[in-house]
Amino acid sequence: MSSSNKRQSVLPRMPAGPKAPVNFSSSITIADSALLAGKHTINIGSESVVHPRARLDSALGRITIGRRCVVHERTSLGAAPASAPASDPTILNTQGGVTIGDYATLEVGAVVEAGGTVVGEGCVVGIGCRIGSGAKLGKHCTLTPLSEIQPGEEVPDFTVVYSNGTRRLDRRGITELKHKAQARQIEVLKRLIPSNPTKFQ
Amino acid sequence: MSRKQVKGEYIETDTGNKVARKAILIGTQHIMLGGKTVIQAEAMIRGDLARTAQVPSSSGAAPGSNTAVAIGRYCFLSKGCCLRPPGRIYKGSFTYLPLRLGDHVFIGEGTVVQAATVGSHVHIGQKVVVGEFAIIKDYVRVLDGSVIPANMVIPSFSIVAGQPARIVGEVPEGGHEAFELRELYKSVGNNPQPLPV
Amino acid sequence: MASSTGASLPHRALSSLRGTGGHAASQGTPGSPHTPTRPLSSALGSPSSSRADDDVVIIELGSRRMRIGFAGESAPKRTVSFSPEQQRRAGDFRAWEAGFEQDWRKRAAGKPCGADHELWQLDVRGQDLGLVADKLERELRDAFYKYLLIDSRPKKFTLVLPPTMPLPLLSTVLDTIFNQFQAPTVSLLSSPVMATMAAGTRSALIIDMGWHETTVTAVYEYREVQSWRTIRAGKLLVEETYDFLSQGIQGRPATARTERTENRSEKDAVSFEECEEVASRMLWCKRAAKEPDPETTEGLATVHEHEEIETTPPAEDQTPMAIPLKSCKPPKTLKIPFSELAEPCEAIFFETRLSPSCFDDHELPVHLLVYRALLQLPLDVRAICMSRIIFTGGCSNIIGLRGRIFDEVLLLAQERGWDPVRGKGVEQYKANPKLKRNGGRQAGDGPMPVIVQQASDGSEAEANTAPVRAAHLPQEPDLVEKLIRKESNYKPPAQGTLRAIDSLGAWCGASMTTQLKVPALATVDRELWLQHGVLGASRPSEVDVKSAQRQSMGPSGLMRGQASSQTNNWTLGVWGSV
Amino acid sequence: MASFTPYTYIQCPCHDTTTTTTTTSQSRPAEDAPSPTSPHSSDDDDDDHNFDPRAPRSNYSLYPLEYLLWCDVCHQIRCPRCVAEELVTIYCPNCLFEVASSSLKTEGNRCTRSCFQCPICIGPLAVQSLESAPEPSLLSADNANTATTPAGPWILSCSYCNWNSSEIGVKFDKPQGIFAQLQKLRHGEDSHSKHAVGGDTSPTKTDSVAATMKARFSAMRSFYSAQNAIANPSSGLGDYGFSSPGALSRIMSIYSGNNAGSHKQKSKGTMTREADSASEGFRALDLDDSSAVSQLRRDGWDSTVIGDQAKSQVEEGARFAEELWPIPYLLRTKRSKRCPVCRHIISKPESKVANTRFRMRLVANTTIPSISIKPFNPPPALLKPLQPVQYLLTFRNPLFDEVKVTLATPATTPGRFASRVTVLCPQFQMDPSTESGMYLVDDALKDDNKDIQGRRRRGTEGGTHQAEAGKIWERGHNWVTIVVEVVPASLSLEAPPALLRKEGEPEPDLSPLKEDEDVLEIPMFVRLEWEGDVSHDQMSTSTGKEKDAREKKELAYWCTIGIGRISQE
Repeated sequence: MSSSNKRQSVLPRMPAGPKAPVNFSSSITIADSALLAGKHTINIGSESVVHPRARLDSALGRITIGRRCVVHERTSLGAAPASAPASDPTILNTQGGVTIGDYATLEVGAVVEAGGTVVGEGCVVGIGCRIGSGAKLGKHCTLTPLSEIQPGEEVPDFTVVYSNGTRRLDRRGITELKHKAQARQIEVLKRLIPSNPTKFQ
Repeated sequence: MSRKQVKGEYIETDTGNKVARKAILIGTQHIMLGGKTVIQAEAMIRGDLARTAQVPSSSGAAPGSNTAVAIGRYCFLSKGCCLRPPGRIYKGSFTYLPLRLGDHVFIGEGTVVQAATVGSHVHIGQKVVVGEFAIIKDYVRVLDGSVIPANMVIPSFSIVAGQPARIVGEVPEGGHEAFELRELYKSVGNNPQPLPV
Repeated sequence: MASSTGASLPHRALSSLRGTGGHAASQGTPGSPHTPTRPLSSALGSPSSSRADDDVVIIELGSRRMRIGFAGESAPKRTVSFSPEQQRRAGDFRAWEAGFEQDWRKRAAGKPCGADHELWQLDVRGQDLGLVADKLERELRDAFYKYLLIDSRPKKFTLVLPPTMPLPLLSTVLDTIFNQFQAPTVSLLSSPVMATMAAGTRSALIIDMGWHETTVTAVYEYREVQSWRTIRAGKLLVEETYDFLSQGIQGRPATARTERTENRSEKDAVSFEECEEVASRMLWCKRAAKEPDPETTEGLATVHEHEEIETTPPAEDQTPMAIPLKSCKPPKTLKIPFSELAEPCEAIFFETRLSPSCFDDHELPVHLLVYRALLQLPLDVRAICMSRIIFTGGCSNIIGLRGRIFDEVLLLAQERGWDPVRGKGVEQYKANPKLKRNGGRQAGDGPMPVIVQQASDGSEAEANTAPVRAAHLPQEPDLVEKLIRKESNYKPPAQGTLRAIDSLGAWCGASMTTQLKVPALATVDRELWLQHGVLGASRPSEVDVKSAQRQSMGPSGLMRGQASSQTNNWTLGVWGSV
Repeated sequence: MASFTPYTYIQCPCHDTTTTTTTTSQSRPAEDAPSPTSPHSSDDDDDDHNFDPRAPRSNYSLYPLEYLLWCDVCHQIRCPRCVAEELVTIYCPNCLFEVASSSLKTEGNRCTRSCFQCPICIGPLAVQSLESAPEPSLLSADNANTATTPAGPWILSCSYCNWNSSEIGVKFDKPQGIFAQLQKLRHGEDSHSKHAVGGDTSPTKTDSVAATMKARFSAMRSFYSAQNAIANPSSGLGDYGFSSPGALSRIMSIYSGNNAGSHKQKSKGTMTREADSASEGFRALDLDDSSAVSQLRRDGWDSTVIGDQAKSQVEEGARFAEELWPIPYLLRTKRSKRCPVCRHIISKPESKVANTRFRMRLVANTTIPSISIKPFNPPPALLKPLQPVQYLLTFRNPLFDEVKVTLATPATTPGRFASRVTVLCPQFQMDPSTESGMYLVDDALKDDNKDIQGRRRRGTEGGTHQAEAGKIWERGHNWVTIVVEVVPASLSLEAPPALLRKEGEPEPDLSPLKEDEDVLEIPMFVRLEWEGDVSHDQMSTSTGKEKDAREKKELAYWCTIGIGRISQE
């Protein structure tokens, strides 16, 4: 054991400018070190969990997260589209924010670009995935880690994107079970992650 | 954090760990460092995701202590990598289980590790994703950009790559020494030694 | 499910003997109790190396594929398909780097299409045989250590080779096996014969739709009678697919390829790999324009049933099929009407647009080639072969292709009969009322006409033709026939009608043959090869005779010896003729 | 692409004719025996022997240093191609269970427990009950003993691409011994089965060749051997036309009917026939593909099998996705390696699967100096054509003896684009290593200090400190750094300047740039000479038994050094 556990993990620098307007359900769990920014509203539905270092940026439009979603660490919602000029993302014509359906899971380091991007109900966005601006994921899609969805692309329900973009249909038909599992996971996360909604309100 | 800036970017512990000040260790009471381990800036360890359900030690938990992430000696966690314990439904309730790293484990930049165990002398490249409950044995090289699916077992002396990862080669007899990280350990820190030519 | 478990009890018992469950069966081991081959082999095999005998390694060699496995097993353990990635230096894993797929153009640059995917070209001139040897060796090593799990103790080998194998290649292959893998002996078998064997027959017409060539080989009583070739095969098809796709990418409709072939300037619209992928996945083949009347055929009983079910016949189906292409830039998804996906096959294998007269000998459409082959066969050989047509080779897997070829041949047979002479003269001759009876016969029952000039070249088959030619005279009672029919074992051989049969494939044939200790066509001995390898390659007959004699000294050699000496004269005819 | 890491490949002498060694004359591998040439002869043919690393064949003989082994007795490099391998352990890479080599014959080359790969994405498959959620995280890695999960039916499911075996209608009634159950489903009552059974026990399958191949094979095999028995049992397959006495007598019996009666026995014996019923493995080809056609129409591209998927299948012939079966894991082996010449073991791993130690491990990098390449000053991403660049090659001596190194490179690199190469110091001595393989930490530190000084010196004098011909650039306690100057060729596709071209070179082909042709690779002939202990072995001919004798040793080989990419404008 080392001094490393004596020291406290440094808190990330808060983004400059005013706090983003937020609209939290009372039952959410949001880690202290999550990053919220932007001028549009950020809605988070009941019992959803936001891990530390998750970044929600509503600069380009409102961000809506449904019920019982899990947003893992280092995910970035509402990121400026890769195509947009870094200097001033707002001039990008693709206005609009990000909508995350109920029971969706955004794994570590997933990036969902702003611009009316939709992640459907029950989707699992794998580690390090990137969803292009304006893309629309149908219900219960699975993106395996490091997959990419092109901007504006429409992905039908139950699509599995795997092995560098190959696609197939998810024929398991176990959405109910997945929802149960999700709920159980959230119960645990509630206990593990010290939640601090007030900080953002 | 600014106040300590003068003392260099790393904190060097008495057991020889070199932990960057910009490293993000959450739930440090659940993190075990074996010593001589380097944790670079932006590297993240989710110690807070500790086991909640009590699991018989058969599943590899050290009795008593509730360690979430155990790291051996001479490990090297590069910038922006992330270690998090794997979680699953166990006996009807969800729980996280510990993540264990052996000695001389190199983890590349931006890599996310959710394995159950990673053996000794393992090199994991950049932008790799190690799925939940994967088991990586000793002397394994994971090439950049691989995605190791959940529950995959990788035997010793394998070279794996691909999405999903598969075994694409064997570590040759002469390649064992390349896994040693002592030199690399010396090459970082507040007064780094250059790597020998 | 339940039924299978219930029925599987004996199997369980068997597996319980073997510890873990039913692989005994799964790997088709010679040891499975029901086969009488065990005692047989032990009787014939040399007592000392009985296990080594079981471990004969069988290699079926093609220019694109190589099948490797053990004798007596029902399937090869490893099927290699040669690709550029296997030609990298050891420890070069660039194929797994990100973005490797994208820059395929650099890799393809400056090489003929798909050259990296071939082990050899049929044209040996200017080919680096050493490179062939290297490729072969690496693949064999890989297969042995990763798939067959055998170490480098010497093993016997059996090679299954296409009859068109050039001698320099053959010698290269043998050199590699003898030098790199210390094989004591290598037996040679020819793939058509083995395919026949694996169909359960002794004679057949093998239509091998391979990569470089489509070969039609008539096999009679396990020996090649004659072989015909055309270049209309996989390679052409893939190139055609390339044109087809690049058209689609440029948005132009798949026009007649005469115009298309001109603008094949840019070679890198789509990668070879993707062309082949499309060719193997999406291409299909239309039915023959006009259907043959079914009753004259056996194998085709079921041909017509699906017509009613389908709303529109596939040929007219315009519904666009999505084909996602990654290698073209930008990546795009082609929408190609289903019917057009039949075009490449149409163009390559049948070429119905052009009249038969305008083809060169090496580029005959397949159906014409088959018909012509049958036509040139001696009468009785034809009678036997025509009802034992076997399709092999990669291209034969294209949906509908086999049926189409068969139908086309059937059509030809029906409208022309088996009369090599065509044209006005024949018409008038048939029209001539005096010869009505004869003519009617010729036109009518296709299979069994009189063809005097044909019978002359029927070599060993000459003898049998006598009764057949007598077909026109009133039949007189034949003692022998009666006697034969008395045989318990006797079944009248199917002949005279066109019939396609299914073969397990040359590899399985060889696997069976070797396990049953059938003497190979030629058995080359290591020592001899190392002594006069090159000479052997140039004049194989010598080496093989020698090796045969050497063989005959060995255990169970008598049969081998006599057999291979017997077989030499015609066996090596196959490779010698090349 | 822009980032290029320099590399060194060594050509195993088993492929090169200029292998030279003084200890023993039999130091060449068994294959393509090269005539052992004396060092001198090789001396003078160093230069004119041009080895082209770009030649397609070189890819098969070039190895990174760590792939090479070393035979102490023969005193020679051994590459994966020129060693004899022997199986030590066979095990399943997934469940890590050891398999007895004896059972290979009966059980085949794949894991026969419950280890399968996904036919779609070849990820690992896990057994799980259909009732419980096939959530990937539900399963521990060793799925065989998830006894807690509810009872079956059970399926195999892929945690990566979400495929599961119910998609092809395959379910299991118990979670163990999946392999056996699957075999049953697939091949019916395997060897005992008649063709028909094989077909219809796999309900979801069309009666495809793949599904019934095994059954047909065994049926046909038994048919043949039955015919064989009927025919004169003495000669194996005498009547299948191979050995003609059988065939001959058959014909005789046909055309001389009367005495056939007397030869009843004979004729009966020789009367064999062809297979003609399904029970004999015979099958008429069903030429009607219209079902397949309509399926293709209906389901399109996504329903068809990807080439790689088809290749990874155990049996060939799958066309549509639902014809794909789970792939049992290929077994993996631990192998020991022998020198093919002297039969001495040069590498032998511990037999236990879990044990990663080696009983014997003679690797080449304990003898051959490692070469590391650094640019003299931090380089541009790409080398500028026709602009001289200097590189630092550092040789590190792993031996305990002082080693004399002699380098030789062709003046210009072979191939279409000839870059000029100059080794400023082609001959030097390397001090002995204090310890083989890994050297002590403090040693390393000493080195490092040296390095620092070296660098500092270089830093201060900057450009003024010139690399002079014949002078070593830098040396450490067991390493030496020398300078190599290269003038990259221009990659323009018009014929290169005459002076850069060697005589007798054919007219340059102007075909577009091939893969890696823009990489500047230097073929370099390395010869090492040192005084070493007499290799204590019985076979070494000349210097036999007497201990602690020193003998002059020499080793020479070609290697190729990848310096960097040449920019293409």
